[in-house]
Amino acid sequence: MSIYLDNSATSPVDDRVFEVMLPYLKEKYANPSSIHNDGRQIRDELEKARGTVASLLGADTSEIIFTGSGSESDNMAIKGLAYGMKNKGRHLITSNIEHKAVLETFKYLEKEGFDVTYLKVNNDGIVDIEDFKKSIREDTILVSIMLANNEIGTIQPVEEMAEICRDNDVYMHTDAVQALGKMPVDVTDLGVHMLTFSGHKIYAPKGIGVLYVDESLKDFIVPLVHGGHHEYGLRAGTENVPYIIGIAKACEIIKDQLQEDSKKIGYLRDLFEKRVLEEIPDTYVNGARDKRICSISNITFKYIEGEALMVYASEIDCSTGSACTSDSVDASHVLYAINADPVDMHGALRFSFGRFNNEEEVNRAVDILKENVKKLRQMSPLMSNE
Amino acid sequence: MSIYLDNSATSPVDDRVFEVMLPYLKEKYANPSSIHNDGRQIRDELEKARGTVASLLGADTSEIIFTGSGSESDNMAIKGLAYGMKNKGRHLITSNIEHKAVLETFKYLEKEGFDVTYLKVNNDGIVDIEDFKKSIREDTILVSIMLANNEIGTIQPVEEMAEICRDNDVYMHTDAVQALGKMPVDVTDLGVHMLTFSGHKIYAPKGIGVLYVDESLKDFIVPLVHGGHHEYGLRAGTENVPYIIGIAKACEIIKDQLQEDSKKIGYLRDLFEKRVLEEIPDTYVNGARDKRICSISNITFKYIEGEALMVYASEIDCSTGSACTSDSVDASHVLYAINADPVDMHGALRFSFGRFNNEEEVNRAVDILKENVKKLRQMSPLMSNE
Amino acid sequence: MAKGPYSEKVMEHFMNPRNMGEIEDASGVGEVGNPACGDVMKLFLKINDDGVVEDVKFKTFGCGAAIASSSMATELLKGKTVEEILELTNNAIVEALEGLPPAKIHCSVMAEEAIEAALKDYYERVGKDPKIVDEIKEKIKNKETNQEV
Ligand SMILES: Cc1ncc(COP(=O)(O)O)c(C=O)c1O
Ligand SMILES: Cc1ncc(COP(=O)(O)O)c(C=O)c1O
Ligand code: FES
Ligand code: FES
Repeated sequence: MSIYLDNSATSPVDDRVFEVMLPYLKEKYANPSSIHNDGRQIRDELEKARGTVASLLGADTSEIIFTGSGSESDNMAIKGLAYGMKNKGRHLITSNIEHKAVLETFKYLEKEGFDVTYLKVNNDGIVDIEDFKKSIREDTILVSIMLANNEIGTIQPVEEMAEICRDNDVYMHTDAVQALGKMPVDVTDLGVHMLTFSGHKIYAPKGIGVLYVDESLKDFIVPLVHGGHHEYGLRAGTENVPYIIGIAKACEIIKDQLQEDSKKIGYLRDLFEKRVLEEIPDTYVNGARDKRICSISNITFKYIEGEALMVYASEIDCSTGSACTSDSVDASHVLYAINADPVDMHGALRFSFGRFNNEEEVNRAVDILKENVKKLRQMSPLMSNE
Repeated sequence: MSIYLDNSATSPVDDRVFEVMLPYLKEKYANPSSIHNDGRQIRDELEKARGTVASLLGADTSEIIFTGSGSESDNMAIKGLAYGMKNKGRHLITSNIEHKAVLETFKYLEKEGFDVTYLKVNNDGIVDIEDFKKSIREDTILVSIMLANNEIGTIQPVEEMAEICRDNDVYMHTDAVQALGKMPVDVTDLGVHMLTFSGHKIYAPKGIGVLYVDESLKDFIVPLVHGGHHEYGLRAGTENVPYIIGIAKACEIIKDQLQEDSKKIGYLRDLFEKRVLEEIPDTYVNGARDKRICSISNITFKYIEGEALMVYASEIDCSTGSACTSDSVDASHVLYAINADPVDMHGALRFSFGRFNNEEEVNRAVDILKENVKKLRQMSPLMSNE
Repeated sequence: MAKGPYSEKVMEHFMNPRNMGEIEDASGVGEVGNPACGDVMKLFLKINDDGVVEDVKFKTFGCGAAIASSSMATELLKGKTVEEILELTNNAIVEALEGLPPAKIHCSVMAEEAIEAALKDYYERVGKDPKIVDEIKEKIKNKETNQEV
C-alpha cells in the first residue's frame, strides 16, 4: 500500500460522499428535466444540493452553477465574462502562478484581442497589492487571482484585491480549488464576483466543478456550452446528478468539520516538514511558510532530481510540480516565479496531506525519504564529498 | 413502481456498467496525470477504455475525446471547427430538427458573424438530399446533421451527406446521441469527420459524453476548455475516470448485444404502437414509421393535451417533446418542422423503450393510456360527441 | 518491478546502478550537462596501456533515465578499446535499456556526450590532439548514413 501524500492532485472519495451518490447511480436515474414524478423528485433533490453548496460558500442557491471540472469553471468564468463584457473594455489581470486552466485561458484570450497583465509574485509566492493597484486601468474588466496556490500553497490577498476591484468597477474571479476545505471560503467575506472549486480536491469525484456567479453577473456571462436551459441557461447538458449530490455532501462535511480537518492536516504537514528539515540535510521549503494552506509542503532536496527521488521512494505518492505538467521535463512555472534557485528547482517535490492521512504514514514517509535521498546523493556529482 | 418509457430522456445505468465503475469511486482514485505508480496505472486503464470506445465506432483510439455531456460534445465539434476554420469560410449548415445543443450553438455562432442555413425536413421528418446539395456554398465549412432525431426517431441520410461533404471539401459532424445502441454506428461507414454521443442514453451515467474527431482535424479544433494537456490538449480538466470506465463498458456491451437489444426494443415499441393505434381511436404516429430507430414512438392523442395525459397516466414515465423543453409551454420545434397539425401537436407524447423494459410493462402502459385518454376526452370540448 | 514510466531494464539499472562512484586516478574524466537544466553526468575512465577500458565509474544528477543511461554506458564501456568506445552511440544505450520514453531520449544523448568528453580528456592527458575524437565520430556517422542509404 502506498502512502498517499498527493491530495492536492486528487483526493479519495469520502465514504459518506460515496454513500449518498449510490442511489443516483442505481434506481434514481430519472432526468431532472423530465416532468413526470420521477423526474421532478430528482429535480428537487438536485436543487437541494445546490442550496447546500451555496450555504457553505455564503452564496444564494441561484448563484451556484455545476460544471464538469475546476478547469471548466475557470474557463467559464474568465471567457464568459471577457466575452460578455468586451464592449466595456479588453484589459484583464491575473498572476504568473495561476493554474494552467487559468493561464492557458488568458493566453487564448490574448490571441482573441484581449490585453492581459500577468502580475509577478515576490519570493514568498505572493502577489504585491501595490503592483496590483498600479495594474488596474480604465479598460480593465476582470481580475482572476487564485486563493491558494496548488504547488506551494501560498494564500493570496484576494479579499483586499476584491475590495479594490469593487472600488474600480472591475469584476473579480478567484480559483479556490486548493483553498476550499483547508481554510474558510465565503464569497461575501471575500467579496469576489465569481469563485471556482472542484469536486476531486474535496473528497468528491473527478469530473465535477462549481462556479459561483454573483446574481448580478448571470445575465452577462456567455456560456461555454449552449443548448438546453440547464444551470440557469449558463451550462447546457443533462445534469450529472450523482456527482452533484456527492459534491453537496462533500460541502456539507466541510461545513461541519473544517476546523477539525485543518487542525489535523496542518499537524501532519508540520510534523512531516519539521522532521524532513531536521533529519535530511540541505533541504528547504519553497514559498512562504506562514502564509500557506495547511495541506501543502513543497520541499527542495538539494543535489538530486525530484522525479528520481519519487521513483526511489516509490511507496510515497507525491508530485513534481503540478500533476498536469508531469508529461513535460520543464521545471515548474511557479518555482520560476518565486525565483527559486535554478539548480535546486529540479530537486523540489510537493507533498500534500489530506483528511485520510495519519501520523504513522507521515513518519514512515520521512524514513523512506531519508534513506533514498541519501542513496541518490551518493550518485550525485553535485555533492562535494560522498 | 412507474413504467419507465422515457429511455430517450435518460436511461438507467446497466448493472455491468455500475460494477466496473465502483472501484474508481473507491480505492482507484489516483490522478491519471500523476507520475507515481498509482497514477500511471489509472492512466493505462483510462487509455484502454478509450480504445474500447474507439473500437465500437470503428475509430482510432486517439480520435476519441471524453467530454462532460452530449451537449458539450456538440458544442465542441461545432464551435471548435467553426472557430478553427473561420479563415476558410463562414457558412454552416444544419437542420431545423436538431437538438437544442446543436441549434442554440448555431444561433450563437450567427451572432458571432457566421452564416447558418437551417435545412427544412419533409413531413416524414427527414432532410431532403437535393435541398442539402443546393445549400452547399464555396464558403461552407461545416455541416451538422443528427443521425437519429430525439423526438420522433427519424434517421437522417448522414452517409450520403458525408460523401457529398467530402466531395466538396466540407467537414461533417453528426449527433448520434439517440442512434448509438439502436443501430450500427461506424464512423468509417458513415464517413463523418466528427460524431457525438452521450453516456446517459446508453446505460452509462449522466455527465459524460464522447466526441469522435477525425485525426486530421485534431490540430484545427479550438478547445472549449483550455488548460492542461488532457484529451490531446482538446479538453482540459482532470478526467472523470469512473464514468470513462463506465461509458467504455457501455460501449463494449453495445458491441456485444446491439442486435439482441434492437430486436427486443423494436418488438416492444411495435407491440405498444400497434395496440395503441388499434385500441385507442384518433391516434397516429408522428414522423416516418419506416425510417426510425427502434426505440421511439411519438404518438398524437387527438382532442387532449399531452401534459394532462401524462399526469393522469402518472404510472407511465414518458415525455412531451424533448425533456429539455419541458420547462416551456411551447410545442415541440420538431413537430412544427414536420408540419404537424397545430391543434394535434399538443396531444403528442413520446414513448421511448429500452433494454430493461418488458412486455408486461408495455401491455400495462397501453391499458393505462386507454383508460385515461378516455377520461380526458370526456372533458374535451374538441370531441364532437363522447 | 512495479509498472512505471520506464522499461524493466531501465528500472533495474536505475535502482541498482552499476559502477557508481569516482576513480581517483582516472585516465580521463568527462562532465556534461548543466545543473540548471536538471542534469549533470560525470564519467571516469581508467584506460590501460593497450588502450582498453579497465575500469569506469559515473556520478549523475538527473532523472531515472539519466541515471540508468549512465549505468548502462559504464557496462557497455568496460573492456572496450578506445576505437570501439567511439562506436557507442546513444541509440545503442537506448537499445540496451530496452527503450526510453521520447521525452527522455536526451538523457541517453548526454551519456554519449559524457563518453566523448572523457575520451577527449584522456587524449589530452596522453598528449594527443582531442580533435581526433571528433574526426573518428564524424567517420562513424558517415558510415552509418551510408549504410542507411
Ligand atoms: C439528439 C441529442 N443530442 C444531444 C443531447 C444532449 O446530451 P446531454 O444531455 O448528455 O448533454 C441529447 C439528449 O439530451 C439528445 O437527445
Ligand atoms: C488551483 C487549481 N485550479 C484548477 C484545477 C483544475 O481542476 P480540475 O482538475 O477539476 O479541472 C486544479 C487542479 O487540478 C487546481 O489545483
Ligand atoms: S393549457 Fe395550460 S399551458 Fe396551455
Ligand atoms: S535528466 Fe533531465 S530529463 Fe532526464
